[in-house]
Amino acid sequence: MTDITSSLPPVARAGRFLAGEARWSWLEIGFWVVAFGLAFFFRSNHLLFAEIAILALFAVSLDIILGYAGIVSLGHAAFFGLGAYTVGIMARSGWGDPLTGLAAAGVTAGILGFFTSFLVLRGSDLTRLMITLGVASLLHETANKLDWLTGGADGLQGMMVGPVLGRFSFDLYGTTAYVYALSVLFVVVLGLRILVHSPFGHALRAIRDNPLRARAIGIPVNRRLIAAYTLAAVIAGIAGALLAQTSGFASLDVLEFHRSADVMLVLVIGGSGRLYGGILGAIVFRFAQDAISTITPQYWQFWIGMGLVILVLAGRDRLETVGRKIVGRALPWIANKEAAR
Amino acid sequence: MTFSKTTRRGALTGISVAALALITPFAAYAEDVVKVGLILPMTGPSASTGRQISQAVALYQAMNGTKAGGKTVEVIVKDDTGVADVTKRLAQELIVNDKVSVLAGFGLTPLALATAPISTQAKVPQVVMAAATATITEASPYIVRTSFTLPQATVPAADLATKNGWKKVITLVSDYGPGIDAEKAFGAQFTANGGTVAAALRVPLKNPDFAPFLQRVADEKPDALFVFVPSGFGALVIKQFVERGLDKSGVKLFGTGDLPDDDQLDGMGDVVIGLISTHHYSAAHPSPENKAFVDAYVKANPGQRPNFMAVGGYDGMAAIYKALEKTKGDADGTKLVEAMKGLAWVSPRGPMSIDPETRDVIQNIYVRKVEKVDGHLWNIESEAFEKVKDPVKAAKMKK
Amino acid sequence: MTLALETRGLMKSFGGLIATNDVSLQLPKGARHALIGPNGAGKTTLINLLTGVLAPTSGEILLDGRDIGSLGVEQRVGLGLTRTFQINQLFPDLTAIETVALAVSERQGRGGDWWRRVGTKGPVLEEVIEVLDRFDLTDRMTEQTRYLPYGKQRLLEIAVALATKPRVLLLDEPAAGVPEGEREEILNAVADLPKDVTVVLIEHDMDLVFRFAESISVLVAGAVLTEGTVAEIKADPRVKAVYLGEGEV
Amino acid sequence: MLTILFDGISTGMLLFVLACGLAVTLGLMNFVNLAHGAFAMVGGYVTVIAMQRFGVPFLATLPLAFLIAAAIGLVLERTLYVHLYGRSHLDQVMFSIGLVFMAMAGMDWFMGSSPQNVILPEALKGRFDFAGIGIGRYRLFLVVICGILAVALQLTLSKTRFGSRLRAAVDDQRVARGLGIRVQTIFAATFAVGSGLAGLGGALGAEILGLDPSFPVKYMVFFLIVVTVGGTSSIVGPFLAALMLGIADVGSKYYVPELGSFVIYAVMIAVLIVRPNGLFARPGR
Repeated sequence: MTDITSSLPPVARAGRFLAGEARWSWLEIGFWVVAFGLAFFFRSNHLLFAEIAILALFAVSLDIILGYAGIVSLGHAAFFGLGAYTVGIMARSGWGDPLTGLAAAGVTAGILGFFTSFLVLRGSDLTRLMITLGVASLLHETANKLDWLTGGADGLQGMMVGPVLGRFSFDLYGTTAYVYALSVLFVVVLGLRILVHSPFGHALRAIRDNPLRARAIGIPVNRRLIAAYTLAAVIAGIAGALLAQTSGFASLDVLEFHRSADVMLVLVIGGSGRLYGGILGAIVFRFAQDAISTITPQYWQFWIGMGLVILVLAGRDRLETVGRKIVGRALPWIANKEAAR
Repeated sequence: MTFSKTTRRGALTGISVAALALITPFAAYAEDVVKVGLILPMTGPSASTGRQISQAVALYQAMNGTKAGGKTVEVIVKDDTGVADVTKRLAQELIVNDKVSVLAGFGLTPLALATAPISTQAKVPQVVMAAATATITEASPYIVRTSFTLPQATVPAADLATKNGWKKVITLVSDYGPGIDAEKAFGAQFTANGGTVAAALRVPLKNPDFAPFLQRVADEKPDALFVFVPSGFGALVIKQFVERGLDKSGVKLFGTGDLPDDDQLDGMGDVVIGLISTHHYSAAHPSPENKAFVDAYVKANPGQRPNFMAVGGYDGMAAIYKALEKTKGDADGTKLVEAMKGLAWVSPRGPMSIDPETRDVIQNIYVRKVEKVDGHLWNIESEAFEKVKDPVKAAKMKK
Repeated sequence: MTLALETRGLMKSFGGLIATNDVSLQLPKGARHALIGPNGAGKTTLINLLTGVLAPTSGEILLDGRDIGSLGVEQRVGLGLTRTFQINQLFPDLTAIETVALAVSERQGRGGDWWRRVGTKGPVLEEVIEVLDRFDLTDRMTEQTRYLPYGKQRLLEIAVALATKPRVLLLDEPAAGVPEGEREEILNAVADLPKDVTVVLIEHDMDLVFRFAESISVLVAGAVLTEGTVAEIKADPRVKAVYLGEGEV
Repeated sequence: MLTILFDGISTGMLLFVLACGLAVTLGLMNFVNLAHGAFAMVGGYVTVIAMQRFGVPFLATLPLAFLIAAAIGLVLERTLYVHLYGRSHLDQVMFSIGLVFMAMAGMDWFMGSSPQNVILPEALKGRFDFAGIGIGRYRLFLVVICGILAVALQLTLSKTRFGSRLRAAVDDQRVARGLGIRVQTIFAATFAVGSGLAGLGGALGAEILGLDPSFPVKYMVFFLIVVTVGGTSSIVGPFLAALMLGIADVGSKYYVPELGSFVIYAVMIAVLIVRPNGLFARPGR
């Protein structure tokens, strides 16, 4: 392999390299095949799967600003919640079509994202944490106060969500919810796969690594950050809308602090700045939570917390190396396939 | 029973279940078991609600056995952490995977409301053991409530205030659904009785420093202060009330039973002695049923005392058991709900029944006063407003 | 002929402390100018003023006769004023191709494209390779920057700056910290920079200065002590005093 | 009016004692420790347990709350935190959130989830009037204790050898080591004192803020507001910020109760937009 490419002119080699970075790996294809395949199996778990897909989408949206652009946020639930309330209020007023609802949720969350992005351009990590947290808290308080619109603390009642594409209505097993949420996740990931390998995506990584230097080679840092923050808000809004549509309900909870903290946990568990980190994290987090809370419903938080502490202390890289070794031994062919890439 | 519920998923499930029924003795076992899915906040801010109810449910089964109507009642506990969409997912999973015949629990109003469409869709009774917003039972024809409604406890409080000759009252509530419910119910009744609500103060739920609000009260000098705060904050309010010298300046403090919550009453200190409240349950209710209940509860959970949450859970189980007896073990959801309508029995809280029209609880509301008995603090009941229906729905009925 | 870079009475004070005091520089196109001075002389502040990181208290900065004093960092880069950093300021996760492509895409106006892969539109890769080739970085261009040897990173530092097609290039101690063996390569790279680019070398190392620069400004305590050709500066007793006083040449 | 001001000041003082440890770890040691509230919670529970189970009088539990929280802080610093200096803020945030989860679930398991009450001695109950201002005895007690602590802290940091060494260690660890300062020891001691103060704050605040296992999360935002708004470069900034926060909070609740928590968050965002490094930050840092 090396022989063939090294004989190529450098420009072609560079082109191949960049194309190679963006190529689908077998693992990736396998993941989506399995994920969609699950729609036909384990029907009793489809609700959980749907929830994981939504959480994954939410985490992926956070990854754009945290993993790619390097903005730490403890208030990402603001966009999630706004999206949820947008479709919720639309559905209550009689507009129950899911897809147009998603679009509207994306737009409203995006508008909020655009305007609040100016607040996070400056300042240290801590300042950003507090400002994002403050924005989310203000929104939470607003939703609480506007009880004629949002139902206040009782939650939004009477959402009538129509069938997806006019054909697939949401069932008790959650199969429609799962396939619907997974499809949206898939489409978003498709888009983001292109984005992260685009000049814009590279510019974000550059800004995350070193904003000073990024400016010094001519990247308009603020413009890129505003775009990234807005995009992340749009996707988070869509995730929130999905939750409201699949559960037929929206309450103040969608804006709570713990949503923002959880999604950050998810992303950190899965690994930020790698597109599939959010998805992996959502799977691990939810299954771990489900498993632990079945064993000890009251104290599952303790073990999640301990897992986090260990994860941070040991460092994800080290844990991954160990994990990969285990996987590599158990399934050598995966390792072979990876090596062949 | 499994068949009727999964009609939509049609033949395949039907065949497989039938096949199972033929081959395995397991299916016969399943026929004899009625599963109850108990969804509670076991972690998070409302964890104490979950603890009280789950313990009371376990206690009911320990005291009354696991058989009802010839069936074994099996309880599956799930933690929803107080998050509505989790409650809803758990409810769906319990119905679909565990094939539960009854959903129960629901620590907070949004949790009960989020699940309502599911129980309607699946035709599974939803026994609300805690959440207290009046409108909950209207959200689904399958909802039955064994706790109380806030207006139910609040309206008597307003009547009590009028009876005591208090003319000017300030209300102080936590700024969330139930608090606002209480504020409105109290204000409406008290104004109708001819009293004046001088100010309606709302305290943010997250930052419960009551000092500035109590200062407002001190400056307004009302005859009395009506307080509703979530269980747990009661002690803080009372202490700051006393610290500010409001008791000495002649302002009477009263509220619903959430304020002197039995769960924490004994740790609140002597400042609460004399506090007046109206509620449907006191752990000091003088009846043999209650004595048995409290003794067994304390024995099973040393150092704790059952509160109104616990009795809601206990009576929720009672409703389920009695309904199963009535249907002779038929766990069909619609039949169970029908059976629950009009049920009446003597609970540890006193006589209670399920309103056949609204599926809400009808019960006595007692006027109580905190007193020290044998070195412990108790809510001692003095008089009762008998057979109180939920005033909100009762008003709607009249129209 | 207009000057490539000019400053007029540039001042910067922090509170009461004057960091840059009335600095007026005039650099013609294609100049090879060095800016020297002891530690604390205000070299870093001056670069920050020139590149737009700091706003001057008073004074003007002109690039090709145009006042750029109110423009942001990236706008100045767009007009052709680029710098390198004394301590490597690169993107550890990006490869050399990706790093240089950033600058090239941005300059070609495709930096905001999110809907296509880097280098699939326009002559981006051609330019990237041209720059990398100039600095002999093509054989390791697909490795992440963090894995490159220090000397190569220094070269990439200059390469990415050159990829912005600067008219004026500020080199901040380009050879700082480079091990002896890799040093020559960097000096050569600096010497071979395109002739039409005006280069300002901010340097401590007199060897490099004397080898490379045609003219020199000496900065002391925020102000220009003296200016002149290499020979003039070498002979200036005041310069010697300043440097001897610091104990390092 | 003045009573409200006084209440605001006492709340602010309490917030300061709770948050000043965080100001030190965050400002001086540059460590984002969201688990700070957990130490406060420990202090609160120490007081409750000592009083309820062992009959220790309230005042005597205060030093105990300080010492135990400080000891736990010291142990955790030596074993866990020390590995995270210099790691990214994100890592620190995640790590400390993990600790918070453990502390909350652990305390729930240990003490149950219901709120705990502190019963004050008679001498601290009630209130008296002074020049027309109604002054709660306990609040006055808070003001005095917290005031003394604030002054002592400021003096320690600015006047003692320990203070100058800490500042040196923070400014440049390498240089400080070169000067023979034992940076590790200084950091450990500072961390322990910060945790201890949080513990003391938790014990003092149980009466006013309440105490249950969710304490660390409930008040974390407030501590962070104090520190971010106050700026992290000195002790004076957080002190003034805590006072402002206390007065603004109490005042807005008295005069415009319908606004709820709006005021606090809005003020915080406004301050941070105008001064991203806090109101009283040293410029140029």
